[in-house]
Amino acid sequence: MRPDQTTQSKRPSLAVEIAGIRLRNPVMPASGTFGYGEEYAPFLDLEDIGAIVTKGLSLKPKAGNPTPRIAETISGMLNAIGLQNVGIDAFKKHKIPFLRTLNTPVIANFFGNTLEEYGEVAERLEDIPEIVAAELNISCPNVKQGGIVFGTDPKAASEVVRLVRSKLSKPLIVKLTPNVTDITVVARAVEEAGADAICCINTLTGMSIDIRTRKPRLANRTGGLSGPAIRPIAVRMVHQVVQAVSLPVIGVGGIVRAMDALEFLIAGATAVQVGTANFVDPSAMITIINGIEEFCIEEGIDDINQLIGSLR
Amino acid sequence: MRPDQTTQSKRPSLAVEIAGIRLRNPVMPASGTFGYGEEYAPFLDLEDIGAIVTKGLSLKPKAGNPTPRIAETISGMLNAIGLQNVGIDAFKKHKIPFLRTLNTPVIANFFGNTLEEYGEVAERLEDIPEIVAAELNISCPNVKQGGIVFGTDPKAASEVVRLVRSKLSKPLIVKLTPNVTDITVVARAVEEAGADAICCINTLTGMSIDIRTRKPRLANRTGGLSGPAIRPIAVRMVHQVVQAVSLPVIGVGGIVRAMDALEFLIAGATAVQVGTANFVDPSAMITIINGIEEFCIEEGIDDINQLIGSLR
Amino acid sequence: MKNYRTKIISNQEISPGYYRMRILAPGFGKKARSGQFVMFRVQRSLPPLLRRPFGIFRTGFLPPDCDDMPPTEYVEILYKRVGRGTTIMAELHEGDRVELLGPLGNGFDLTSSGGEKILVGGGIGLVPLYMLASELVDNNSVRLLMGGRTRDDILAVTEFERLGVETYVSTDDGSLGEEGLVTQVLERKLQKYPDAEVFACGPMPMLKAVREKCLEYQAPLQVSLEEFMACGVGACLGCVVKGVGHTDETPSYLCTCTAGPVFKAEHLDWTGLGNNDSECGGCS
Amino acid sequence: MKNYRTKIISNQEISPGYYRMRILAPGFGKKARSGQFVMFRVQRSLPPLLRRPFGIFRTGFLPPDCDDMPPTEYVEILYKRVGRGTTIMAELHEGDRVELLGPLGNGFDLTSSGGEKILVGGGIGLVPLYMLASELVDNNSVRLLMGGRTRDDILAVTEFERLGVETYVSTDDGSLGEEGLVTQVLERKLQKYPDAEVFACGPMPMLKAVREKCLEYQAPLQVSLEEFMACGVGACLGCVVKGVGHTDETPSYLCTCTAGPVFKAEHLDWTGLGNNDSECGGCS
Ligand SMILES: Cc1cc2nc3c(=O)[nH]c(=O)nc-3n(C[C@H](O)[C@H](O)[C@H](O)COP(=O)(O)OP(=O)(O)OC[C@H]3O[C@@H](n4cnc5c(N)ncnc54)[C@H](O)[C@@H]3O)c2cc1C
Ligand SMILES: Cc1cc2nc3c(=O)[nH]c(=O)nc-3n(C[C@H](O)[C@H](O)[C@H](O)COP(=O)(O)OP(=O)(O)OC[C@H]3O[C@@H](n4cnc5c(N)ncnc54)[C@H](O)[C@@H]3O)c2cc1C
Ligand SMILES: Cc1cc2nc3c(=O)[nH]c(=O)nc-3n(C[C@H](O)[C@H](O)[C@H](O)COP(=O)(O)O)c2cc1C
Ligand SMILES: Cc1cc2nc3c(=O)[nH]c(=O)nc-3n(C[C@H](O)[C@H](O)[C@H](O)COP(=O)(O)O)c2cc1C
Ligand code: FES
Ligand code: FES
Repeated sequence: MRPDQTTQSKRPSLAVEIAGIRLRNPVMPASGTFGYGEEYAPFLDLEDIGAIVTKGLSLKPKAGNPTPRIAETISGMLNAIGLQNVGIDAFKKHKIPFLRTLNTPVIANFFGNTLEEYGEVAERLEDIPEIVAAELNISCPNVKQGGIVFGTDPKAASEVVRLVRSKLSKPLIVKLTPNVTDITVVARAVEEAGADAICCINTLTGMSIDIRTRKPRLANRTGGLSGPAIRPIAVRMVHQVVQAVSLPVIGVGGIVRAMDALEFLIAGATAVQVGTANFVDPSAMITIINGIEEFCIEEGIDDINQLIGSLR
Repeated sequence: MRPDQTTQSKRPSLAVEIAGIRLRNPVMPASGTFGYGEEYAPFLDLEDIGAIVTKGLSLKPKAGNPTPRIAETISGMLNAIGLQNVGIDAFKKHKIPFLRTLNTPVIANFFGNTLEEYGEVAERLEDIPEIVAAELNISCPNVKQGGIVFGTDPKAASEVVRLVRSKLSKPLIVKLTPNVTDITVVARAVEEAGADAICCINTLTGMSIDIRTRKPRLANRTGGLSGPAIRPIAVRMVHQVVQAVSLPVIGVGGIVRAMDALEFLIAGATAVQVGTANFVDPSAMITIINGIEEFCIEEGIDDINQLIGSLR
Repeated sequence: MKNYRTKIISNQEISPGYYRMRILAPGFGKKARSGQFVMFRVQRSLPPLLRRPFGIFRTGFLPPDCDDMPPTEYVEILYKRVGRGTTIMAELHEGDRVELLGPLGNGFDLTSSGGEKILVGGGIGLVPLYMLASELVDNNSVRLLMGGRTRDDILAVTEFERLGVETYVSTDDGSLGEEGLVTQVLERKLQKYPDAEVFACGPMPMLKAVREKCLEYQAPLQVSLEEFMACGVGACLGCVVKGVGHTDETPSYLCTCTAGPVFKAEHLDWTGLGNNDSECGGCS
Repeated sequence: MKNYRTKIISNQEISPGYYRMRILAPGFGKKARSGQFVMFRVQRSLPPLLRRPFGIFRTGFLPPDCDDMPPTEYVEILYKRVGRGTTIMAELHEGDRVELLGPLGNGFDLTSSGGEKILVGGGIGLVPLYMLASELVDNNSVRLLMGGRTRDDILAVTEFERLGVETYVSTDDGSLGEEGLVTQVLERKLQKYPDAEVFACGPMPMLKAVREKCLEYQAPLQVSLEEFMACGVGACLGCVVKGVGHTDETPSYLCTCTAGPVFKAEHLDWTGLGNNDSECGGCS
């Protein structure tokens, strides 16, 4: 456990608030990189991080894509897991009992294969008291609209957010895809549709080819690029979104060290998510939290909120 | 100079054709990373590479952005040079005399600040016989349309290509920006508007923040991300564009080694451009050409065209 | 299961392209079972970005440097230099700082009663078999059938022999032991010992051939698999294989890192295995 | 101007955080002039992605290993460990493979007639001044005014003295030489030698102060600048500074790598200089 914050009087306050949820610090895992929390329990104290964010949940269990599902790239990785998950009911039955024991807010990331499914999952999440907020992943193809991704079309994004909003009284975080011409258009659309916070970015679509076999390295051919390679793009988009909407923003994309997280906070993110870095170092989030605290001390900042959005 | 291809009978043919221009091999520099060619003459034989591509040219000399203009990122770099260039007239006067002495095709990259300017530069390029083809950079903001970038709007892209086409009989390569939701839409638009080839990708917009000064590392705040970090995104987009249009495609983005170039060729690019890697190693293109040749020998390929688009 | 931030004790090339690394790891041995693995990384080194999975060859103790000190506990891995990560590893020295996540995964199931145990290893696939053999030798008659392309791919055989394991070597080119495939030897052994239990680790074509033979002779088989891994702890879902009965409608995906890497052959959907013919080394 | 794919001859810490590296470079000395620089990279190492620029401290020859061999020509750089690249460099050893692009840029202009030459160095900024001094000493009276924060930042003074250069040291904390800024010393010297020509290299605030003094005393000044560089050869246009008379309407940008790094003070637009207060080390 991180040393108790109350014993030393001079320690800066790292607490932040996102859409009414108070987090002890602004660092949480990115969906899909931390399982359902329990997978990482042997490696860090789950009560030291700001929140837990689950793997993306759907109405029914989802099998995901054929393998290979992952490939390493330069300073990044491609994944095409295909949103494999146990489904919302099994999640409630098998994963909630463990999460319930923790004094850490749990955010459920979720998605649907159709508009209706998004709504149905939202309804079930509403009924799970241990879930303090929902993170809506709109990076899934909208089957009805010819497979375009909900999150790339401001109208479709708006529609799904409106529906989910109508089913959910809990704080609603909407997670945006970076694979768009202008992320601020989508951000504004989801703000108007009732989102309480925005999380960005999801992965950038990429491809890697094995030159000997002449086949894509992923069975799914393309996959999502994550890791340090994408950080400059993520920082730019977070900065843009912060300017464009008045909602709190959670920054994600390529954070590995405290200084990476600080870039996002200075750009205006109220909190950050750590994804791929969990694979590299299971206690990465703890190192990051400690590093943020040290930075605040060095810079004479006694409340992290003074740092947020302090970009000149 | 690379060993003469005619002395050994078994050497594979690396020659490719793009929009009627024959290149001795498919490797050329990316615009803006090779100056006007002469800067790199001390380090490699300019007659060994497939073509020379100039820094982006405009009607009048352009001063570019304030400094700092570059920042290193993880496996990449950000630049906001701001298209500083000598202008088309000075180019003709001071740079062409050197380029004329070379037996290597010269491709002029160009842009305009307005639609009209694009047209005027095209007219001047038409009149420079040493220029065998023009590469149209449509990543500049369209002032009339509220600063949106020509290349992110299929209509604007189509309009500028149509205008340039009407002024230019030489082969016209259109260079696309990756900062779009669906690059195939823009690719199809420029194909219809009369492009002879497509080059992709330009840089991805990114940002990096100095956490101590809390200022962006670039004076221009944001810049273009290039280098190995973006390669999976570039390969994906090249693959998409190859599927979407029937024009030859030049692949660019993060190529450092022969195997990187081969990924693009296998994905369907007829030729490749090497950008940031020139800074890292001024003879990078030669190493890449030799590596492509070796690969062909190892794989029993006697004509590089057999490899192009061979993705399974 | 823990992340050891630790140091290399030694790192040597033991055969062309094969290396043996000992890493300081107090308390590791008590937790580790045969068939488990570790996720390895050079500390503070990016790239490569992701950790690399390696089987546990053995754990042990070095005599203390001086009388009053406790002995030094280590974990030992054997690895083949194939791509970017293992090339960097091959250049490491005593004292270099590394990180080790482990022990991870499910080991071999040793609950069946004593008897004939046949261990089949292909190349670097022998790694998990050494600890297995040392756990089996007391109550079983253990045989190791070791295959490789050439003599260079045959590793650590004398160490198995020192445990009291009978070893049979075959190489594709006959440069050591019998010429031919390890499954030839396996077939003879299965004919001779109809009640034998088989444990195998090696390249997928070998595992498939071993499985065919075990089906034919109705011998129980456990295999240790390799899949691309990002996390090693069941969180990323990158390392799955299809379980028996997998269909597109009723999918069954098992994580190699938590449900495996050791599986009972009958729990796997063998048709889907080994279609991943990507050659790596491309991400550097 | 060439890309040397070569090896390190030696690499030592000479003061806390400062290193001296000698790199094998046959034929380099004949081409290099004082004030020029090299772009350095560890061979085949990405990251860091970009090369790092370093001034040429000197070139020289080591005695041959054996009588019949030619002497070994080297180029020597002095560098300060500040960020990612220089941290990696500090860990390199004899024999490690590196690449050196150079000699690059415009050196000092030595065409003015003999007389009093005052060299002003701040910290690691003394690097280009050593070769300059060695070129000047024969026909001029050369003085080095060397400033730094503490004594640790004062480098290579004895080497200048060995050339016959009179040296004056000042440190901010008085831990070596005079306490205070190097410009104090400069002012005294300019009063004493009204015809002196000044050459300066160091942090921008120091250069600005030096320029003020030189303006005041009408002493000609050449400065060596540092800007972020990607290519080092005039191709990327990343390293520009504003030339005198620069306005937004009639912009004048000069490449530090080709028009510089040494500029005559009167050719620069000093108002625009040094606004780049980014601290680096952030790209690792
Ligand atoms: C459970 C398990 C145990 C293993 N035990 C051993 C062992 O004891 N000794 C040994 O030499 N090797 C073992 N391997 C294989 C070893 O992990 C790979 O050889 C190694 O990761 C290659 O890394 P590289 O960077 O050199 O290769 P690269 O090809 O550059 O690696 C690129 C990516 O592919 C992955 N990868 C490449 N080959 C494999 C592979 N065969 N299996 C899984 N991922 C791979 C890498 O981890 C990396 O993410 C094991 C693999 C698994 C899954
Ligand atoms: C012409 C010239 C000559 C130089 N001569 C010397 C010398 O002789 N000795 C010496 O110690 N240093 C010298 N420098 C500065 C040296 O290049 C930087 O200290 C070094 O690049 C820092 O690299 P890093 O990776 O350790 O730092 P990081 O901060 O991690 O580097 C990040 C990026 O910023 C650039 N950068 C950081 N600091 C500087 C700087 N001061 N100037 C230019 N680019 C910088 C790096 O090159 C790199 O691209 C010179 C710079 C220039 C332009
Ligand atoms: C293996 C893997 C699985 C992921 N699964 C999900 C998911 O289920 N839902 C989601 O919204 N994002 C998912 N993501 C995206 C991450 O949450 C995050 O947005 C992205 O990886 C960028 O952050 P990073 O660079 O820190 O990894 C996944 C990413 C990875 C690498
Ligand atoms: C310093 C720099 C300047 C560039 N200038 C131009 C330009 O003038 N015109 C253009 O079309 N692209 C320009 N580009 C983009 C490159 O041509 C190329 O598309 C991009 O860098 C991706 O390739 P890379 O990853 O190999 O560098 C520039 C890139 C860099 C790094
Ligand atoms: S490696 Fe991540 S789930 Fe197995
Ligand atoms: S460093 Fe590229 S132009 Fe000067």
